Amino acid sequence: MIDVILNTIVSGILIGGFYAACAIGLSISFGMLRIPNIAHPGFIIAGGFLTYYFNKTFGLDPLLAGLLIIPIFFAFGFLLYRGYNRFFESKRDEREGQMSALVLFFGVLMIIEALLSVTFGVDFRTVTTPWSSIVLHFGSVGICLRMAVPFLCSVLMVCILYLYFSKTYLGLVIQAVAQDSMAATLIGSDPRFAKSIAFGISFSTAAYAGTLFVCLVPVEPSLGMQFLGRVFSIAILGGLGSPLGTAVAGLIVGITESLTTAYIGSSWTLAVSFILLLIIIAVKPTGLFRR
Amino acid sequence: MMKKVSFELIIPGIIVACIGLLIAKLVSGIYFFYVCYAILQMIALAAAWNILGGYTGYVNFGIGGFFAAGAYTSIVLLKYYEVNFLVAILAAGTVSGILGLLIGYLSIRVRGIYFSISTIAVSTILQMVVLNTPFLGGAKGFKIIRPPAFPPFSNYIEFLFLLILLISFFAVAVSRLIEKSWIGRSFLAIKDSEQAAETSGVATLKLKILATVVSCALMGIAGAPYPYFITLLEPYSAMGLTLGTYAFAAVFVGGRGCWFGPIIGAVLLGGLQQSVTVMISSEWNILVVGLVIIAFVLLAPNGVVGLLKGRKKPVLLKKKDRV
Amino acid sequence: MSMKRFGLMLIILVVVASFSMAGGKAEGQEGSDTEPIRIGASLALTGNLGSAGKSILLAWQICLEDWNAKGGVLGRPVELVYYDDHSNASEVPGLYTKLITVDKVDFIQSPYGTPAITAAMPIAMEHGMVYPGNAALAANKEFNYKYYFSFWPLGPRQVEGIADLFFEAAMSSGEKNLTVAILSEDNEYGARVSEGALESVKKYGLKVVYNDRYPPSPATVDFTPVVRAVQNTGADLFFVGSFPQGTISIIKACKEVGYKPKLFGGAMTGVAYAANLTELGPLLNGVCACCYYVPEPTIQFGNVEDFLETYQSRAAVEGVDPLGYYNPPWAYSSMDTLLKAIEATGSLDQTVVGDYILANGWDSVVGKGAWDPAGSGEIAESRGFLVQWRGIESNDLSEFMVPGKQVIIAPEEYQSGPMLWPSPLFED
Amino acid sequence: MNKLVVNNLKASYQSVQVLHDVSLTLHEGETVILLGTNGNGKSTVMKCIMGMLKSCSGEIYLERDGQRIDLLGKKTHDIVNMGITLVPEGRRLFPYLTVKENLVLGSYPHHARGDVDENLDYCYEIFPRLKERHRQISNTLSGGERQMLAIARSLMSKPEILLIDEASMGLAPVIVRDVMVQIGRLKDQRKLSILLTEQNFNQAIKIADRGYIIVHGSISYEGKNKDELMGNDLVKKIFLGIE
Repeated sequence: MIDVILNTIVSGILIGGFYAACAIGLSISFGMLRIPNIAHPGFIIAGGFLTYYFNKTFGLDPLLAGLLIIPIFFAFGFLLYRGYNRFFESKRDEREGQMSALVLFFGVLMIIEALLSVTFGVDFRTVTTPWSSIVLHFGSVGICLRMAVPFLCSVLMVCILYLYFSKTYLGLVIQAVAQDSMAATLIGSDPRFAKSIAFGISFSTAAYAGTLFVCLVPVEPSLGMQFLGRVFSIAILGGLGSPLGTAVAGLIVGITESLTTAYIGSSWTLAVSFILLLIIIAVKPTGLFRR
Repeated sequence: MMKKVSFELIIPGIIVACIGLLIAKLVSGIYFFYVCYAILQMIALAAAWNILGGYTGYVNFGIGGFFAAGAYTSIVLLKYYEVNFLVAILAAGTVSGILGLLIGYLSIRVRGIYFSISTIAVSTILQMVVLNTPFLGGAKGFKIIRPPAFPPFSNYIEFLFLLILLISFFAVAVSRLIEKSWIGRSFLAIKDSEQAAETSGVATLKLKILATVVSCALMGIAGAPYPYFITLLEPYSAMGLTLGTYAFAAVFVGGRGCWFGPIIGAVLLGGLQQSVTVMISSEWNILVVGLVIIAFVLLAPNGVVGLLKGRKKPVLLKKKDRV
Repeated sequence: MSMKRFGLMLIILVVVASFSMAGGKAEGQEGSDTEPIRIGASLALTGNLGSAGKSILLAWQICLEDWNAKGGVLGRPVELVYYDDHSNASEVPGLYTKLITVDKVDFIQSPYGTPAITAAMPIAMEHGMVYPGNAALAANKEFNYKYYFSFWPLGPRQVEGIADLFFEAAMSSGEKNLTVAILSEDNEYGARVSEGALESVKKYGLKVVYNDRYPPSPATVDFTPVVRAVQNTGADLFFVGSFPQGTISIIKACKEVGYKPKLFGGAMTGVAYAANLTELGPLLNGVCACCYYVPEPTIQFGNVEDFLETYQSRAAVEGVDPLGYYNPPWAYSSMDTLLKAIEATGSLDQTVVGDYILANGWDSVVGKGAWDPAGSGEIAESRGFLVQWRGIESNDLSEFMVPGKQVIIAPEEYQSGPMLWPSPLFED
Repeated sequence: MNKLVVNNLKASYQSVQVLHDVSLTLHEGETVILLGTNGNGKSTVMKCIMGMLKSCSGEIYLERDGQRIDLLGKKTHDIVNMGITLVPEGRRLFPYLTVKENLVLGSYPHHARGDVDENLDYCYEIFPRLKERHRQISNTLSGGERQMLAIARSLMSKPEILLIDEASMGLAPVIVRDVMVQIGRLKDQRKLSILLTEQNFNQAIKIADRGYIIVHGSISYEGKNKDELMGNDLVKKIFLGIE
């Protein structure tokens, strides 16, 4: 009995880490930059497909391939923010702009889906590695590397981001810009540059989350649209803009879902993250960890 | 007020119904009615969305949920209890309105993206409830056989067309009524600054809840004839994000906070979607719709209405920089 | 500013112009002797069903090319008019109305999947069109349309019948007091499969110890908790009704948690797609699932091998499923049977052609047969069989193109080898 | 001899002209006060110097070793990198960062990064309260502490010219005195040139070398030294309430 609970919780933790990796980029772009990038899940899927491509064509290990595509996504995010700022953000009132931006990124999400289906076809794609079927046993708890490796990568990602945002000049500046853009110019920083970097980072996390995604389960181009709600609710649960908060929120959702599957019935799992979200909103609207 | 309602709703309503009947008599191609149905449904949803989102600034993302709530209510009543269609429509509106009340109370606590995601949450939980309730068809859904056409219609779709025409007219008329009354002005105040509105005596809470209830009820009403249009009502296609997001995008393409914006937007976007689907039979059609949406958002910040008015975009300083 | 407004007006103009073009396109073509015969359909080319939709499209195209190479039907070339319905059933009624009333196609083919096929059914009925179906579950149940012909190998009992195969195989082991776990995806397919399984289980007097559904992808990413819950019940037979993504993930999860039921599988779809087979590779060893074609010697359906050869050479180029074991032969047969009926009757009249197909049954690359006499529009006898994978050594596609590795264990008439009991799961 | 010169500065918000004609000079090592009551354009002058307001015209330049460097049209962060910093009205701290993080961010300009630790020590020395609270989130500080932090943060960038906008606003009189004393000390210890806008004449005059009075967007009086300022009729009328 206790074995089942333990194993269930461990599975929840492992998948929760992956959820965090998916949501963390959104937490940065929406929480820090106030850009409601609903195309984020689309970029995750794109990252997954690129990883798949590198893996299939050059036989690269997916985790390595994921590292290779990060610069591509970073540059893309960097430039995309420049364009967004130039043609959109600087021309709108902040709140009005955010509403239109939702529609703008909805358009972007559609374009991603179309381009992915044109380039890669609409089949389910996944990457299998020599390590993905290995299972380690710790007493009665079995941990499969297919789940554990993405979890570790996510943890690493969260740690790196946490250190980056609290220990480096540019990371602090990004936080500063998020909190008071005008004051940030007065310390000699260029908010536009800082935001471009942050958006690039957000995209890089999307890319790597995609890599982890394609290692975990098969993906197809229209998955982005369907994954949207959960990613957003985790980002909000964690308190937008806080890497550690997002990680904890991901774990909470993962564990709760896992326990629901085991003890209530798997047909209700989809509702878990949303019910948690509604509870949190009723109790503490700013999420769990907003300082 | 009563007089105003009769002038704005009933008389034009009768006129619209007559025009609808006339069209049904004159136009012979059935395809026309299918396209019109899809576009009119989008108009109804967009107008309904506009009441909350356009006037008060609360973005409801769960359109699909409220729409499907209406559709399910109507099909359950029609199939199991064999009620009158009008009763089914009213019941659909009531059920979605009650759900709207729930969302309305949510809006007391949160706004912005928090509110938007909560609406997705409510809509997803609804989907889960439907999936887990055999009475509501569960995952299998309802298969529906359309009743035979009855005079004066030569085809059942003509009847559905007239129905959705009246529904969309009703949705637009209600939003116009609200816009032109003191309620509309209070909504604008809420949109601009909720605190300021509150302090200057606007009962923001009641009004917000009113807006949410009306908006959601109209979405439910728009969903009522849908089961007969689609003939298979199942939770995944009825409650998906796509339907709602198009309606939402239509408001932005047309112009927010203005009663005829959603009409223009839905006709443009719905028409584009329909025509692109039949003109480009490949993945590229999604690409085209995506690009057009982006083009509109970038080039026409206030929608087509903004362009037509040719008004200069007001120069708004960011709040922090206001002196 | 003025440039922008100009640009926008231009876009609006293009959009409006495109409406009128869409309405006016391809009108007024009445059949003369050299005009092509036009077959219309909408298909899921994008969205979550895109994979199946695209392989069906290719099969149809091959069929039309074959006919046109032979000089066409009734001496006229055949042409396909198709639209993409984005895997969204609500677009289907409009598209079929357009195909029939505006494009004035001579015949129609159904879209892919139950929701879409059901959505177009009233339109087909209204216009009295012959309506060959491509992969729907009991789509005709409420409608009882005379000219609906389902080209799908499952027969009158539909997916519910797969459970019979599975439990029959389990019973043939001779072992008593077996316990059963049923897990299915939370969609129409899953619901039907689990209903069928419950019926079957009752019939054979087995005991159900677990019965649940899981939300479809991508809602469920990790299947280990649910598989562990099943494992915890210690069920001997694990019957699964899943869609492709679930199939892959459940098999992997079983291997990971070390759950080895005596028989595992059943109605897992997606095991006919090359991408999934190569993904799973040796993990498939010992798994049992319902298939409609495998290269075993006991399978002697029409000239399906010839078709698959053509299909496989084309699929590689077009980027669709390179194996074609699942939909394509049936999609080809659906089109082929329709065209044969036109040719045989020499008529473009729906009732004439429909009655002919009804009377003469189906006859094409997947062999021949009759229709369910009860009028469900399904084929008279199920053509599904249960396959047990064994001896798969690598993730290479060639593993699945040779006999002996996908052994048919039920029903008896197709059996190509003895069932291994208990199933040697995941053994290389 | 280095100096900051503002000449014939005009500025407007949308269509409302706020500054009509402002000229002032800040020499090296001086503390100059810009006096004026609310709404006369003091903050606008500061914003123009820092390049935060696009719609201004006239001349703003820095004279350094005889070379003239135009500031007008430059971006704010470039101006900060030249060694000019502003302590903005309302402090504008980063509310969810700690005191230390706020300070460290002050040294973001490249020329200041090498001396972070040294500067940090200096700030803690002159504002010991900040050292006590260096791990605290800055929006939990009291008003006086926030003002100290704001000043300290701008010192972290090793500025040559320090602009302080409304240092005394919203502070209790005792604390205003403390803050002014600290500003006075800064000038001596760090050889700063300081331009200070103030409404509180009594406190500001203690540390000022000379000053300007701004009324309705133009300079209406220039006092060459403390005494001139003290004795001026306008000052008496506006700030001391003596008719």
